[in-house]
Amino acid sequence: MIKKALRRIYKDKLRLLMGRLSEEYNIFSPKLVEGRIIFDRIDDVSEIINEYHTRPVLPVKKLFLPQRETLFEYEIVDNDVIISDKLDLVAREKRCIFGVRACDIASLQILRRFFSRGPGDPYVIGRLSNSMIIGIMCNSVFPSCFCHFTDSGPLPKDGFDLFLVDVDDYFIAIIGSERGNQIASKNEDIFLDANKDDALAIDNKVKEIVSLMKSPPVVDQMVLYDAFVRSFNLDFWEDYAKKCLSCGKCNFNCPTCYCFDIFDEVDLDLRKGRRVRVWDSCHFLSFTRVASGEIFRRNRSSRLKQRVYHKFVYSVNDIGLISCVGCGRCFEVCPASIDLRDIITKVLCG
Amino acid sequence: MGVVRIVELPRIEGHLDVEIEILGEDIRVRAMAREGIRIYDMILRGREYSEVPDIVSRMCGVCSVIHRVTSVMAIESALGITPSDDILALRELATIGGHVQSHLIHLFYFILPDVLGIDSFIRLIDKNPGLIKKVMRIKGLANSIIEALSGRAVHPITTVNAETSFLPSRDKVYRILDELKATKNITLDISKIFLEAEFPDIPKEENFVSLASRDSINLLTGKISTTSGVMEPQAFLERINAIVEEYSTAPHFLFDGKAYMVGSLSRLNNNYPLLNGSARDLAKEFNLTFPSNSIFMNNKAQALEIVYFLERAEEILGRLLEKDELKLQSEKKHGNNFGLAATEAPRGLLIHTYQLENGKIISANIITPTAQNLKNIEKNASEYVRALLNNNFDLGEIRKQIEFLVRSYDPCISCAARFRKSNNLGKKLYK
Amino acid sequence: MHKLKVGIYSLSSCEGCIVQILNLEERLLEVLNHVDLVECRVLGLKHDDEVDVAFVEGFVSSDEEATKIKEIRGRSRILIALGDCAYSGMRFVAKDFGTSTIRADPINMYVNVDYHLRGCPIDSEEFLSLISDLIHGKKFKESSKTVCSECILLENKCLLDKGFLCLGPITRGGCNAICIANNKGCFGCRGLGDDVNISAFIESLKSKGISIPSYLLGLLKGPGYGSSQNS
Amino acid sequence: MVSMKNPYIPTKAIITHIRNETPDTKTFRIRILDQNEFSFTPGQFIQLSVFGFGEAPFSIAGSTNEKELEITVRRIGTVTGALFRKNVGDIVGVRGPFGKGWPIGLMLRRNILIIAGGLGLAPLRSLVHYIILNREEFGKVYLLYGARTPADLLYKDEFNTWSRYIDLHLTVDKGDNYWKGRVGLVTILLDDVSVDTEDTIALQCGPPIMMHFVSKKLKSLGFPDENIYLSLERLMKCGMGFCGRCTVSGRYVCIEGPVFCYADIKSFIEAIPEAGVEHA
Ligand SMILES: Cc1cc2nc3c(=O)[nH]c(=O)nc-3n(C[C@H](O)[C@H](O)[C@H](O)COP(=O)(O)OP(=O)(O)OC[C@H]3O[C@@H](n4cnc5c(N)ncnc54)[C@H](O)[C@@H]3O)c2cc1C
Ligand code: SF4
Ligand code: SF4
Ligand code: SF4
Repeated sequence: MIKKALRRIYKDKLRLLMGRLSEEYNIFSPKLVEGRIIFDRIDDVSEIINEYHTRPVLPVKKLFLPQRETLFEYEIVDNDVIISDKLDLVAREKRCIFGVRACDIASLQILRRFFSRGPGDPYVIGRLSNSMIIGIMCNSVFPSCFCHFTDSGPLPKDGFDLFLVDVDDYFIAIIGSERGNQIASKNEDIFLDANKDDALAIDNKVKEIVSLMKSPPVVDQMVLYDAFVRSFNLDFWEDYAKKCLSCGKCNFNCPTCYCFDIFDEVDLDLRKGRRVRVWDSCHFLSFTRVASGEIFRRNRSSRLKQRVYHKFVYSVNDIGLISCVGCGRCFEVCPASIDLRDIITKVLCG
Repeated sequence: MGVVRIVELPRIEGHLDVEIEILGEDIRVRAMAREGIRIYDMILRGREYSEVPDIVSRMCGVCSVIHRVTSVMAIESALGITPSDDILALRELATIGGHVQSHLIHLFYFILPDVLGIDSFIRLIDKNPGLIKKVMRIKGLANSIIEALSGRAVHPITTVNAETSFLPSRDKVYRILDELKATKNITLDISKIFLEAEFPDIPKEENFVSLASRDSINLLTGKISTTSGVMEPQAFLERINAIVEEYSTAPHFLFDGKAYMVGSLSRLNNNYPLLNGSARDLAKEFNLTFPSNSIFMNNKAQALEIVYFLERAEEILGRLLEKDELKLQSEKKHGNNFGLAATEAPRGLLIHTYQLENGKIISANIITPTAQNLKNIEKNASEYVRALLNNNFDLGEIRKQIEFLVRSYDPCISCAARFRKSNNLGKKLYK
Repeated sequence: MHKLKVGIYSLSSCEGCIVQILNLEERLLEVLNHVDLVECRVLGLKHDDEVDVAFVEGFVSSDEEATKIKEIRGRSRILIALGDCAYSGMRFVAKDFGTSTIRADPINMYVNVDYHLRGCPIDSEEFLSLISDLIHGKKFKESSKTVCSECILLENKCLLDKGFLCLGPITRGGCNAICIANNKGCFGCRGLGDDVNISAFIESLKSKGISIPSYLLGLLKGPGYGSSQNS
Repeated sequence: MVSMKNPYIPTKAIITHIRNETPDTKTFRIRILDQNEFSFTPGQFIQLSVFGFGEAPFSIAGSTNEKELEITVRRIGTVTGALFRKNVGDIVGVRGPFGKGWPIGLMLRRNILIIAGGLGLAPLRSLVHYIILNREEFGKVYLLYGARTPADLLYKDEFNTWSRYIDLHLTVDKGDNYWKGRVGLVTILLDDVSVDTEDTIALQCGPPIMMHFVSKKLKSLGFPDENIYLSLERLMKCGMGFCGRCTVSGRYVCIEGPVFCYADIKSFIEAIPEAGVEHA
């Protein structure tokens, strides 16, 4: 049963809370834009949608590692270069991300762990530390959900400030951090005391959601790791490679795929320029092309395996966590419907 | 005196050679389309009807909007679909964007150098950057109208129809409206350059063909107005015939056996009473009278149309914005698999016809404005040469004047060219 | 700095790529600050001499045009094929164009082409980045993305999932999935992407119940049908 | 909060000297502004920015005891092309050093067999300089170096000095009228030297195909896996293990490499063709 502190928020008070928060924070939330639900900045709390049943097209990672981002700008004057760092902008912004689901919260933990290595990536880490996360529990599952298998949902373990569980006409708010705690105590009119049954209600809700989910039978993650290591050279990968279109959609849509490209853009005068980073995909041939023309993952199966092995093996070596959060987005968008759960089952069964 | 050949007439759409042959009293001008073969009528055969709009818009990069819209309307007619008024209004808007863009390219990039005696519009970058920027602003506006309605200025992506109900966002519409209002004076300014220009006066045009209009200058629907009366498009089709000249890759058309003219001038000649607003005021201010028999007036007609169309766009947008919801459902009856649409392209009357069978095209016929003008171009150019000779112009000067005259028709050879000289395709297509 | 001498030429085409360039409006003026446009029939510019960069739109449909493209190549340092006509003979737009009695040869059948700008029409942003690379002496690299992946970056809803044909998964990106953003399936005007998997694509269409146009099967036929030429 | 320094931002540096090595290769000497020294381990690399054109990784080819840094660059594309248009006094940007260099600790008091092909000599040149400076710390040292033609040999004017300290052997794929030395791939030079495979550390850097054959040959000569090291080249954008481009088997070449021990490479599940390790 949940150990964290709980409060109750009646649903009609949610907008009031967000309204108050918006005085201090820029609010981001799933929002309806031309028929699609996407994560975006909202100007007015009325844009927060009550519709919790569809999730945004791109995962929340785009708010931390944007599809395209200017790292710095420069100006070339005579024989000198004046660099202006864009990091200040990141550091200054206080953000509150509302409506993040458990899988996306788990993905942020993975990104945090990964981008803190070495010197750290100040853009991603900066945004992570400037952002308050208000999560929300799923009321239903998508056919592709399997966060239970990856142990990342439907209830997140950590990585949030507040997490709301939708129960009838109120939310049970789980306090996940000191910052969350402060919000609750500053807004006592909104955060009411929880009932003693509320912890049980969460438990039941989790059980209900899990029972709806089509996830492979849960195994110990080390077992999974070993199974993957053993399967690297098995033939079935070729079968998947035959189906894969190398379109790269799965990378862009995955909450934990972070690979990127960096290049310079410059105006025609060759005076003002900027260094830009954009998402890249390990499914593209160009991903490993070096100057001599060599391409190290020329076979489609080697590229497909790169993505899958990164999730279940390399990531464990690197940051001690598998980096799949069981959201199922990759196969939801896959034109070839290559179902990761299928691959996992194959790997586990030999 | 001999033969003068203008090879690849500069500053027109597509490749056209003009040959002037002077043998004593006998003067002949030949309009020789040289565009390679791009036989759209042929390649459409066997295609799904849904592929047609994407393919035919590629007939011409300047008037891709109207080709797309016309093909959609012809196919709708084959399928028994009648588009709603709102759909037609949206299509008219896109078409207007296309017309203004095309007229601006014609007037400023093609004709203005003739007026100023320079070789290219871009020489003005240093001399008159202000003018260039004004023209570009209005052209940008025209393009943004097309983009808002159909996604891209060249080879538009969608045509408002029942299947892809695509509506521009309100944001975009307001931005366009604002820009329409903000640029009114600029539009007037740049149009006046042509309205006040002195053009040669050769009253030789006679046969004007365009859509007949009722309350505004029709671009997409209606009967066809000719000097022999107003008639249904089908009846018009029966009275025109295509001639295949061995020197040209485009057919030449005759109506009742005679050359005729389509284009801005025909539209205004046939519908002058409907010209309203600032365009009408301008016509008065510059003492322009329609009908006019001089082809050079086609340039002034286009200048007036730019003003007229942009005001019309503002009016349509305003009207649509007032509605809570647009009606995008079309009426569908049983079609008889034959579809025809007659519209006004920037350069004049455009007719697409399609015969379908099981959803596939079994024959297509696309009659473009320029093809209809070619005989007229030849006829009037010959007479102009004679007049110039009588006034003792030398060949160099004659050549320049003929270029100017041909250009004033705003010919578009990309659309018109259809077959190769050496094979019999032309003969087969136009028996 | 020496300004690049640039010529724009057209063979059999709709001249839409040139219009797309003219449509850059003020940004075109900026480009013209940095290059010398010396030749362009549509703009009334004649040169008949050597140029640094020749942009050629249109395909070859006659011996005359074959001679013309060779003549242009002979006096240009860098030659760029503009649009699907020049790149493939318009095969990616009209699908079976050129395979029947109609001659529609891509220009690289006659001359060496240094770079291609794909699409019908060309994408103006891509044109600008090519120009910028030329001015700065960089090698132009075309997009290695697929249209499908560009589409998801825009967070569009997938048209295949709605049951419409869309060639995004096998088409080379660079257009920012403009068609899908306008609610219409990609029809592949930019040609095939790197290492595309057409047979798998056909299978996936089947499983979605989308009818398979015959030209897709045609795409499976020969090698060299639109594979990357920019390398 | 956000760390103070933004590791994506290069430090400004000035080109102080340019030397032509071969028709398409130059050595640039670079001084980092506002910085008095530059310390690195031989085998490490930097990310060099040419503003307006981008950034690319280059091995450090200069000596560890110098204040300025040297790189040897072949002109091949955007960044290298732009660098070749630069002159002495021009400003560039530097980040680094990055990666792990040659295993100097392990090499002490042992024999060293260095095998370099083409541009692969660059990261080994700084090692050669290091060895010469600390000559008494090492046992026998062989340098086997191959290039396409005599004109492609790098650092020719240093060979005489080097030969006084180490055993230098050269070969070219194709000789010319003046070439009197060996002709053939660099592997043939292995026949010219007799090394004690037990107590020799072999280091190699060169084109993938060269390393592939050299590894095979070293194995057949009886070199234990632990004594073979090679430097891998992968596409890398950030140099700090974030962009994900350079990974092999999930290992980041930019932080764990570029120098890897053959024994390690053998345990990777992904194939490393240039090391002659091809699974499956
Ligand atoms: C650790 C390390 C150390 C290195 N040390 C050195 C060194 O000491 N000296 C040295 O000279 N080099 C070194 N390199 C290689 C060097 O980094 C590359 O030569 C450099 O990145 C090339 O950059 P560029 O911008 O000039 O070339 P790019 O413009 O990136 O292109 C180079 C070539 O790659 C191919 N290419 C790239 N992208 C594409 C595409 N999309 N489509 C088709 N082809 C493409 C092309 O053939 C092109 O000619 C090192 C690399 C690494 C990883
Ligand atoms: S690999 Fe697939 S299921 Fe796992 S986190 Fe990424 S998108 Fe979700
Ligand atoms: S989305 Fe599917 S088809 Fe596309 S690259 Fe990923 S696995 Fe392959
Ligand atoms: S989406 Fe497809 S058809 Fe549309 S422009 Fe891009 S490549 Fe061409």
